[in-house]
Amino acid sequence: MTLELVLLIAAALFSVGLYGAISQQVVVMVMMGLELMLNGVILAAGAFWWFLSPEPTGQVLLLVIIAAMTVEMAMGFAVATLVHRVRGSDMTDNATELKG
Amino acid sequence: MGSAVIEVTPGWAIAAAAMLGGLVYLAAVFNGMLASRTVGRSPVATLLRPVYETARLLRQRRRSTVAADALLWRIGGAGMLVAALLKLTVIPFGHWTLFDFDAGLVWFNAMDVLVWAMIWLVGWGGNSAHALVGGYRFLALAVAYELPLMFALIAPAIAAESLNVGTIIAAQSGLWFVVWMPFAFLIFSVGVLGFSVWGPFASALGPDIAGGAGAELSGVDRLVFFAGRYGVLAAGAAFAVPLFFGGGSGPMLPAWMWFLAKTVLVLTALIWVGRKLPLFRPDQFMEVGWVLLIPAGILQDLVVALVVTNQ
Amino acid sequence: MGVTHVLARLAVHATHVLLVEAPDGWRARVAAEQAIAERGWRICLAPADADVLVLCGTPGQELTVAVDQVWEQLPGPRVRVDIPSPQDAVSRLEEARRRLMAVDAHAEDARTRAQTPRGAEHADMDMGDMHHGDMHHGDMDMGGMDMAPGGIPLAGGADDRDGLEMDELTVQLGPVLPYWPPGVVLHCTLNGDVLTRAEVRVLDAAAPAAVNTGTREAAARRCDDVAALLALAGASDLAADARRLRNALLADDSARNASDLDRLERRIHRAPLLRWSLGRVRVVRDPALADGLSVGPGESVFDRLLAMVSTIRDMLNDSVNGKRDVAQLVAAVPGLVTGLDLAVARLVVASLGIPSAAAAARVTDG
Amino acid sequence: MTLIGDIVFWLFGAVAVLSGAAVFWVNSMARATYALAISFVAVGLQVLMLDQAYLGIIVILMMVMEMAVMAVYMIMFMGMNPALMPMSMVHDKRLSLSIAIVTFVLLAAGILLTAWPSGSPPPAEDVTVALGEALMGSKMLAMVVLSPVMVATIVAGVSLSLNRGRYDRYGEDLRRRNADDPQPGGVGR
Repeated sequence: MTLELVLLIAAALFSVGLYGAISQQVVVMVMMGLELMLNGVILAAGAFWWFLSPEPTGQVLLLVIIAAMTVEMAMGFAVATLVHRVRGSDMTDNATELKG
Repeated sequence: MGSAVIEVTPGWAIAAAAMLGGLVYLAAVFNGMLASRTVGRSPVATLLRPVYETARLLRQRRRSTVAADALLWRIGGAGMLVAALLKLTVIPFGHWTLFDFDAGLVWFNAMDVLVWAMIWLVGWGGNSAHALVGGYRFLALAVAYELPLMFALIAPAIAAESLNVGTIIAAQSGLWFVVWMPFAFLIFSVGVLGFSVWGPFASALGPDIAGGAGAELSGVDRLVFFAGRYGVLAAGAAFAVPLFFGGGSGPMLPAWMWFLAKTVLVLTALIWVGRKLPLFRPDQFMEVGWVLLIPAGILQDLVVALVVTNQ
Repeated sequence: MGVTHVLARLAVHATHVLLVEAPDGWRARVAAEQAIAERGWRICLAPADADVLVLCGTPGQELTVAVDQVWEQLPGPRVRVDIPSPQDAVSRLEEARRRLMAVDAHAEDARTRAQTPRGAEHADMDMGDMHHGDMHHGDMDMGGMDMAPGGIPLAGGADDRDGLEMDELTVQLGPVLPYWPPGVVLHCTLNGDVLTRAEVRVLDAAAPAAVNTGTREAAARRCDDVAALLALAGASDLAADARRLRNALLADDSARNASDLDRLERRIHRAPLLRWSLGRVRVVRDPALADGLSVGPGESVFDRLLAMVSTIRDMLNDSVNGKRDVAQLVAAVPGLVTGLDLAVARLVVASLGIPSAAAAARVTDG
Repeated sequence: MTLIGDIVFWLFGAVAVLSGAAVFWVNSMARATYALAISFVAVGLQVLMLDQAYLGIIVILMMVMEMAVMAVYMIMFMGMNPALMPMSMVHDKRLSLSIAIVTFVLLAAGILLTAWPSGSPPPAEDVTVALGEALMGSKMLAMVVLSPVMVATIVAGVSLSLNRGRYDRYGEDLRRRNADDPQPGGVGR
């Protein structure tokens, strides 16, 4: 097992997530794409820690990523609810019209 | 303070599964006895009842519903038993444990979160309104019991300065944690009843929605799901022993016997209490969980932390 | 003897029975419940869990159709028996036991019955199967998709009570539903588990057998309503107490009655969690709906429970008065339950005590 | 790491990527959500195998919880019965796919061409303790920042999605003794 191979898995996860994040119309599905991208980042961070610098700093970074994910998710749910309440729709395409 | 347990080879997992089976049988018999007593029948007749019930469900055909999501349905039905077995891996049986894990406490917590997914999947998969309402109810209750449960789990970890279950046992050589952190134990018990959908938390399987999440289960599916539910309850009771009752410590008898005796005691107490209480509706209990139990859990943690730092 | 026979022999000790009560089937149901308890069998909540379907009383045409559909939902091995009158209960359950043991007949039944569950066009009477309102198209790209997979039309949306648009489910409560007034059907629209619209209907213009008020049977029926409410609230031990009291009342065991009634009342008073659970749920939230329900303004489900228990005593002392108009009671149900979630709605309906009121009202009509 | 350990690790990797792809492949929203949950569980187990016990388990714990809630959101907001209805709600599928593939190729090239320093071996002492001590010691700033952010998220999330505020519940002057709710809660707040 080498660092490169683990990072390739992480890159694959990131790319699949990216595909989802830009191709999906529904807010919740876009969030799932973002989550998948962060999933790849978690794996990469874990691998860096293990292969390169086994000191607590790397783990703290991982913890921060996880925290960022929860914040993203909670705000995403709240905004999805708000958009749904205001517009009766949850499509990102419709949400762009809101800014006008 | 070192760990008080020895890790055994994975082959012993079969013994652990057998022990879980025994506890499930015991729990089902005890619950059946309490039920018979209320209808004025002899409790002795229920000793073989789980055998009859198993035979009945093995004989019964699996039934499906219109446009059921069979894959998710089956995963949810079998998942409870899997979650119970995975919980058991970090629970020391006297001196022996299958998995002497750094973060055993968090492992247990992660496994009871699996139950969230399982109950909801069972409710969803059957494509039936009553079952889905059961799934929703469970998630609403889960949001209310899980956070207090997490705070309750942290209290013994703070006192032992470790997330390792063996170390937590070792830290109780002087005094059992249940004595000086009773609120943590109470909230933990609420959590155990919650994640095993038992007693006051059974509204996801309630009579008002014709059995709720389990309404459409039949045959083997039903057998595995309800055995898993007892299994999760038994695993929760077994985890209370290393966490609050000093694990296998006790005079005279070997550690594993003490562990079993304490587990059975906690298990029967949970079953008995569960039958005595009315259902908590999610809309009521959510407020209790967030307004009362979470602050109580935080205060308990604070007290424990103050005691530990001033020692 | 093969494995199947051994299983059948063991399984029959733990038979689960689904009880269906026709409007005139109250006494038959109580007799069936007693006989089931004596055998050590269990009463179950849903057809998926049932081995035996028992129809108590004589059903009208609409109920027959509904029961036929529920019969199709039993997984099998399955047996169906009718208990038209209370004295049949023991013999018919014995017959059910015998037929459950007939392994070959069940293999035959499994071969010949419909192999796939039936679609939504039949689902109107199902206990739980949902079907959805019309689909709204929105802006989604759904070219060429089947708009009614599995024969089930897709859900439409409507605002829930918080003003959030959510899917609607059309669900029917009754006639085959435990602890639900027999013969009454509530067609409801659910957002999640909140009832947003409801319509009530009485099947077959059903009317229960007449019972004179002031008799033990009238008291027993009231007691049975108490048991149903307690069971819905999850107080299973108290519900069992209430059922025991009901049986004693029917058996004319006067010495036990008074003390059992006192004991039940005491235990309900001493159940703080039950009071907490039911005491904050008001039965009538809109005073305009209170007319003719004999439910006081601000009365909670717990108050209703206590009132029902105390009317049992009044009925025994023959001092009951103020008959209630059942048609009005039933008609008020949709107004009372709209905006509540399913659990609270069931409690509110049970707290009205419709079954016993219906039996009592029948005497004055006839 | 042993050979079996390696094989298990790759297996988890394959599960993570495949179930991640399944999120946008399957045509049921419940399945999509739980496919994502499986992807997270697999990555959590991988992190666990990379000796970061606490973080690996935390990933599993949080993401299963999150996906259980997510599934409800999916069903609430999609306006149709997702178990039954095949869904295709993508725009610019081809463009998205090519962007994703190009990204992967670039990342892979970067990963393979970079001369990674040969790292030090993983530490022998308790990793979880080290993390805890770092958080409460040298890296305390991270925790100090995260905590208020979390609290702010809870408050902001609730107030964004809420329909009824305290003025609806307690009246214009907040004098009402009991909140006016459709159904009362268990404490009476």
